[in-house]
Amino acid sequence: MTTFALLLGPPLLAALLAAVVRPYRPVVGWVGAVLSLVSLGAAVVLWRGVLAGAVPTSGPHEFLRADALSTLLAFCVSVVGSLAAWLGPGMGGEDDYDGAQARRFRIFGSLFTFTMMFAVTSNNVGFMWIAIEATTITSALLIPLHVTKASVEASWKYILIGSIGVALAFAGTVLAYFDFVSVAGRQAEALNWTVLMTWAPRLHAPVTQLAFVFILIGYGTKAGLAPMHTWLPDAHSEAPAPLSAMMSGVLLAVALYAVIRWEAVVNAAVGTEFTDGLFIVLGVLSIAIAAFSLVVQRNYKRLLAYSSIEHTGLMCVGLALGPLGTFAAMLHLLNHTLAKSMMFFLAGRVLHRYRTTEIGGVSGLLRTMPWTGGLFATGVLAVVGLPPFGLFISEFALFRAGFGAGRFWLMGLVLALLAVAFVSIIGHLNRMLYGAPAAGTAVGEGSGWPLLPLGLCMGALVVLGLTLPAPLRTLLDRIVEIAGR
Amino acid sequence: MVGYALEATQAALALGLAPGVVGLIRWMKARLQNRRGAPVWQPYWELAKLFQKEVVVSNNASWLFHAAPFVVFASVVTATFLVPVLAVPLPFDGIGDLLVVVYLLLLGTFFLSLAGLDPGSPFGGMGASREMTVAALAEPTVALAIFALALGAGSTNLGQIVARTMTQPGSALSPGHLLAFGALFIVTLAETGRLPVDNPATHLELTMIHEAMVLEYSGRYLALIEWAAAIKLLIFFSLLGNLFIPWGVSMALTPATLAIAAVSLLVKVVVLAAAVAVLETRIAKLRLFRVPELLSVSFVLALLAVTSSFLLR
Amino acid sequence: MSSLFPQLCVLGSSLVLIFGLILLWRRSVAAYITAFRWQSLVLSALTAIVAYFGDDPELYWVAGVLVGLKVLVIPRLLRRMQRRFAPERELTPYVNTATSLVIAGLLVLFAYAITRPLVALSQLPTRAGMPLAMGLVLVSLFVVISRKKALTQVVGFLMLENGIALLAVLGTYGIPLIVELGVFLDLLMAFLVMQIFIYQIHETFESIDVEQLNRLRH
Amino acid sequence: MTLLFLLMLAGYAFGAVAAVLSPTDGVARRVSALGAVVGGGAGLGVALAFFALQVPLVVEVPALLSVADGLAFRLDALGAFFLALVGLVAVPCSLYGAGYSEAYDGRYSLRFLGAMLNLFLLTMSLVPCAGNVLTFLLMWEGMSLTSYFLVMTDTDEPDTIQAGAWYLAMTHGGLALVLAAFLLLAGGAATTAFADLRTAAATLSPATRNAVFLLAVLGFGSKAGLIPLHVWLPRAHPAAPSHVSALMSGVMIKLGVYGLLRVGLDLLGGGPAWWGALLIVLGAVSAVLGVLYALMENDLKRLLAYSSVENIGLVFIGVGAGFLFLSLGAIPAATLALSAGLYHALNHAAFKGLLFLGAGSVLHATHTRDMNRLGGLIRGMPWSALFFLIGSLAIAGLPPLNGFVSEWLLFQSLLPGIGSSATLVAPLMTLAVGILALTGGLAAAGFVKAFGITFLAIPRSSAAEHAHESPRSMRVGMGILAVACLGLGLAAVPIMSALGTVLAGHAGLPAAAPPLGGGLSLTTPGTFARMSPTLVALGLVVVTAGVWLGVRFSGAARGLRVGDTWGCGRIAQTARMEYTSTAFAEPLRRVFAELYRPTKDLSIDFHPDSRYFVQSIEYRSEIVPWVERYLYAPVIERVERWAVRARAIQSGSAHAYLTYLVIALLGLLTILLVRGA
Repeated sequence: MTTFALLLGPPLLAALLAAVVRPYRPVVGWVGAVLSLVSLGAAVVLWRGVLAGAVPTSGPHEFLRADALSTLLAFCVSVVGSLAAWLGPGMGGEDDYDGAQARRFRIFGSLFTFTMMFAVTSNNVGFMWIAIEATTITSALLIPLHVTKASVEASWKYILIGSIGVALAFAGTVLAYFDFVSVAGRQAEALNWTVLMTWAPRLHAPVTQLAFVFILIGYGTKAGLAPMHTWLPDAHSEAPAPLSAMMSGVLLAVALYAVIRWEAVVNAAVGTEFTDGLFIVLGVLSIAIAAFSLVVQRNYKRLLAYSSIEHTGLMCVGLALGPLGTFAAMLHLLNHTLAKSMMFFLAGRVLHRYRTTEIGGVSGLLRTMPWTGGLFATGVLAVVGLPPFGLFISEFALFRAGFGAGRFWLMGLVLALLAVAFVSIIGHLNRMLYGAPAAGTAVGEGSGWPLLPLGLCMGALVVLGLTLPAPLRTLLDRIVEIAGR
Repeated sequence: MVGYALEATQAALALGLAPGVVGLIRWMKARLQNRRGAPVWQPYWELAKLFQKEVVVSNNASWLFHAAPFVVFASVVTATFLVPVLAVPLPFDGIGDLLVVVYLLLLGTFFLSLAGLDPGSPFGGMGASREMTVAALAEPTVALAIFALALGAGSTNLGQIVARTMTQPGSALSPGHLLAFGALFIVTLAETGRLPVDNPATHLELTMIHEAMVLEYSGRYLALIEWAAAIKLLIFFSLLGNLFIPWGVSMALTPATLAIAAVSLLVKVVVLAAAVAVLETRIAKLRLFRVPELLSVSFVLALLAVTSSFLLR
Repeated sequence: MSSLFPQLCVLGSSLVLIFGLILLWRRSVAAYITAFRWQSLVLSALTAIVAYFGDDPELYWVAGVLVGLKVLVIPRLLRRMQRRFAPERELTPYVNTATSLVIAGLLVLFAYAITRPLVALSQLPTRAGMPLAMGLVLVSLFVVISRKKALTQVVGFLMLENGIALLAVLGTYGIPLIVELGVFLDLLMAFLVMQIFIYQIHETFESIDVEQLNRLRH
Repeated sequence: MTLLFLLMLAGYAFGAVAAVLSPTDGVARRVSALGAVVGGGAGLGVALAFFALQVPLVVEVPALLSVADGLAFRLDALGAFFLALVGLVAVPCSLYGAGYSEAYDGRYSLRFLGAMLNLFLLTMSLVPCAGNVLTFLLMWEGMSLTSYFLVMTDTDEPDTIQAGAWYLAMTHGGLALVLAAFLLLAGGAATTAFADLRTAAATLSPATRNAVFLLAVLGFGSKAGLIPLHVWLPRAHPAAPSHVSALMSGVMIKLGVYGLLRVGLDLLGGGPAWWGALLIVLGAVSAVLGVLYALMENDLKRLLAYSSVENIGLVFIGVGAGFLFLSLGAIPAATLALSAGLYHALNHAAFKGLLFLGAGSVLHATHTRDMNRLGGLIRGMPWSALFFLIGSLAIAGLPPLNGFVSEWLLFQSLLPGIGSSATLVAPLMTLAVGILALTGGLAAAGFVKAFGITFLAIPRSSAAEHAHESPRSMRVGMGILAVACLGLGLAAVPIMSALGTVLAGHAGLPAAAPPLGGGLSLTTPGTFARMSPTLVALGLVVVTAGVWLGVRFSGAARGLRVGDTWGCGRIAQTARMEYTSTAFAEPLRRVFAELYRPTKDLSIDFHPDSRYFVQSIEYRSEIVPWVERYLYAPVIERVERWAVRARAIQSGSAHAYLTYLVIALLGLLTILLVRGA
């Protein structure tokens, strides 16, 4: 109970505090930042619990529950939440936001973290849905922190497409519930995932499949799977950096989490073949569309956004590749969270300096901001899956799973698409890093301390690229079991 | 010991005979053209005279210009040790085979071309460029012709090839042999700067190759280069003569057989020289950019030679 | 008695669907709002009927909230927006009325096809309405993609929610109340945020024609 | 030996760390060179110790890379050979780099450069040591990545950025293929350790084996620079700092050969005859096209880069012949061919390293790589000229240097094939012999041009006129490699015997290979041919000395006068009258015009009053390699076309987006319906 309180409480508290204190004062930001660390600590405690074999639950009807999968996601959410709290606007340093904007960010940003955290710890799939819908609402409010035509447009598209998509997931949830009620009768805990899982083998295949299609399309929209990904490049590129980092880093993962929860149920009901097929179709489509969209991309934030679509697609394909594939996909999820949130923060720094998101407008990055540029370059190399970074390892594991499963052509296709993405991203990166900076661009790092946490992310990626710590391995192994593999 | 003596004799013979061969061809050409012509030993006088003259060197030239004549000369002389001029098996046979001979000659060409570039004269550059072009294009023919021979003999070592043809006289008239001979003959013309590839009698045409390259040389350097060119011609003649028609080459180191070998060598050289002389009077020089066509003819011949060698095996 | 309940269900569901179809052939946004209000009213009535016949008192609460939220609050807010952006009419939809209606018909047929396993599985007297609910879901989606005005799209989205709620009521006599309340809260929030954005769109673009929102591409 | 191995790691690691931490650029330059020399020397030591002791080196760290069988190094003879190759070139190049990179002081970060150089050498040394797939890939990609950063040193040149992009694209494509090859191979294996893959490979279906082989050829071929996968090479190698070019061209591309041998020969254990034939064809095409494009280059380093394509082609001819003979059961011939290929790889490392260092000295002194602006450097920089000449002689395959010996061996290794009775083998080998000879001849022409135009005659620019000799560290670096060029040729007999053991035991090759020579002579199987590189060299030296002494003391005139070059009566000889690099290659360009298809652009400006007076004539000619025009350009174009189509998806219309969503939903539902029915 305490762990859950410490996990979910801090962001809620931070939001309340920001709402209460008017006008905004930087101390609110600092308190929120410190609180975010509490959340992170709680996530670590949860993790230790999982290693010990515990699955803590809390509340009436086991309302909250944290198994290995929840723990991984809670950890990711709290890491990115902390990053956003520490590096977000309103800490008193110079940034592009005034007090009102900082206040808005602190309120809705913390609520956003809270909703995501709630989504991954809720045992009730109904509340999971509610939380995910709430993530759309809270994050959509933050996109036009600076009201511009572009940001308003992006947020409108986001909320419209996001809400409609997630509504479909609700339809799917209703259908699944219908299925459940027809088998087990009406029960108070019927929407609990644990209860669903116990009854899953007796569910009716046609209805379960129908429900899963709705759920996959619905949560897939939030996860950025093609062809429902269209809101993503707009929203991620127009959002302020901390929000982009949260959305790209964990929101996609949280949506994928919801899919995996349901996948477990469906796999138990109708076997894995059905979900495999769907995952492969949507995954490959996502990778393909992202890869080709990267080729002619002119905006570096959109570039990163498309890269997120590509990686989500990759995780999706991984989920279809048996136990090792699921293992790889989850490892990839963690790696991608670290890498992509770091990248969006760095992109924010670049934007702050160059005042443009056009790739053509940025040159000589390594000279104007050697550390940011260096970290940006390293981050891109990590994102495209080069060693010694974590994504290389998880991609390797994923491909090994694919080849091991005998899906040669699929893996060949994915490899080719990844190569296209790689070439495009690197080509664009080259143009940004080198060359002469535009006249009038200030040279030298701004305040350097925000690079410290980002450097830590990088360090973690390198560690994950070289080794797989035993706690993580155990956690991932548990997740594989949970996903019904 | 006798073997080593023979090697020395052979090299000395090649050195001594070479200018004569050049003189012989010139003389025969003159006779064929109804001129009296200079005597056969005229080249010897020329060499002697050149050795007595001072060297004039371009102020742009580097040490390479001075070194090149020695390297060129040494490379052909080294080659004479490996070529069976009089007898087989030679003690140095195991040191190098036909390929080594070819590459030694290429070494000379390489340095001569560099020396042509060294003084910065446009003629030198022109000659070097063309010489290397011809040499490069002749190379595949040489290699394939060698392999056509080697296939029959079961070795690329010269002594082995000669011995094999001697023991199986029929093979000398096999199509492979004949075609290879034709190919190598064309290459001989190209590599030694004879018509129709190059005209050794002029250095005023813009189409010249060898002469353009050595235009800056004089005195003893020129003597070494001219002499080396003559030896190269002789090496090709003895290759043509002794590899394809090996009769007369001494298989035992007795004075009698060696004498026969010397005579037969002389006969072969005279015949080949006559063939070159006749050819040079009968045909005109090819345009430079048609030389590759000639060389590709030789390449096809060599290719056919190899093909028929392994088809008829 | 026992045959009354299923018949009421089918009638109610049909009415709900028909109010949805109004969006396809009327052009004025005001009419859409009215249609939505009536649709919600029928829906809450139907919920109450199911509560009565199915003997599920929780559903009365749901029906009450439905009335409060979807019959009173949201239509009023919608109406206010509609007045503010007065002459907004759906003049040139992407698909003309006749075609739209044909497509809607096909979608309802499709809904019948995909809900066959549901109907076959269910033992409830309400099951015959489920295809209609699914039909409403699909038709609402079609409204959202074929109509240009932001307000129309919002109404379409609300009707989509109605369709799902209808599905829940007919299929399982509603989902657990606490979840249902959460969903309503979410719905209200989503609606409010959309409203904020519509005002923002109007401010920044001086129109709420969604057509103009195409600066972000590629 | 393990100690030496750790010393190698420590040396490189020290170099990398110390370079980053050093206070000034000058210190960074020196400590990084120190680390690299120690590391390289220790690496060479490990390899030599291996050959001396014949004990396999095993270093495993299961805690790292635990996701796939841990970090594992297992050195066998094949790996040791390539490790030796790395060390051999690393030491002189690092020494050279200490002086060479002085030019970068203050312009680029030498700390970064030094660190990357050491990491590059480290990963490159570890590639042949890797004992399982992930370790291999990690090192392989580390090598690519660090070399990419090294290429991206001189980023003020616009070409560099493009070169880097090409390089990374090609190398990554290669990695994808290699990854696919390994994982396909690992399909039936318990772990991804090479030992397990070897056992599992035997159980694979022929189709899978073929697929693995093809993937490996393409993947490793792209690193090796085989045509048509070579496109990055002439771009990236010239762009890199010269000592890095030397390492890339001398060593890195050889690891492509290593990879292919590891997969094709060691893991798969050889295959059908067409594998070998394919390699021979690829090798032959690379060799001849590589040298032809080299001939047309005016950029000294690009010329060298294309020549690397040629030489890697020669190596592949040897290796391919080895595969072919192996499939035909001709074991001695296979041993000869493979050893010849490896020997040529070793030799190429020495002379191409030397040549790139020489080119670096030229660049260092004159700041240009354009041969049409060079000339006469032999006076200003005699040592560099001498070293470059030695390299040129070696690469042209002229006696008595090492290139000659390995070319001779390659010729000899093809001969048994002409005698083979298998269909198509004989014609293939015949053509290969022809190509080998043509390549040799053209290479000689190319390096007459490279050396002659660059170092001889009158300087064509003031930069060339005022060129100065390189600092000592650079000269020492070049000197070591020049000595290596001589030594590797002279020591051919012991080296070839050692190469026999490198391959022994793999793929049906006997554990004890028959010696390829004894005493001073190399002898090919069945005493087909004999040759003694040592005695040829000795002969040449003795005869040259003899000739010189003869001329000196025979009473020939000794007079020597220096005068102007004869110029048909012109007064002064200027550089503008000289043959240029372009002019030198003109005859060959005409001969191979069909292949080059040069574009010509002639524009003549006439005098405004009369068209009989010409004011200026401008002539441009450009050769776009047809591989790029017909293979890469269409692919790039197609990808871009698809990209434009993919971009249309994101049209900006929210309606369109929602339509996709609905279509996706309806589509999946329809599939469900159809499947259910």
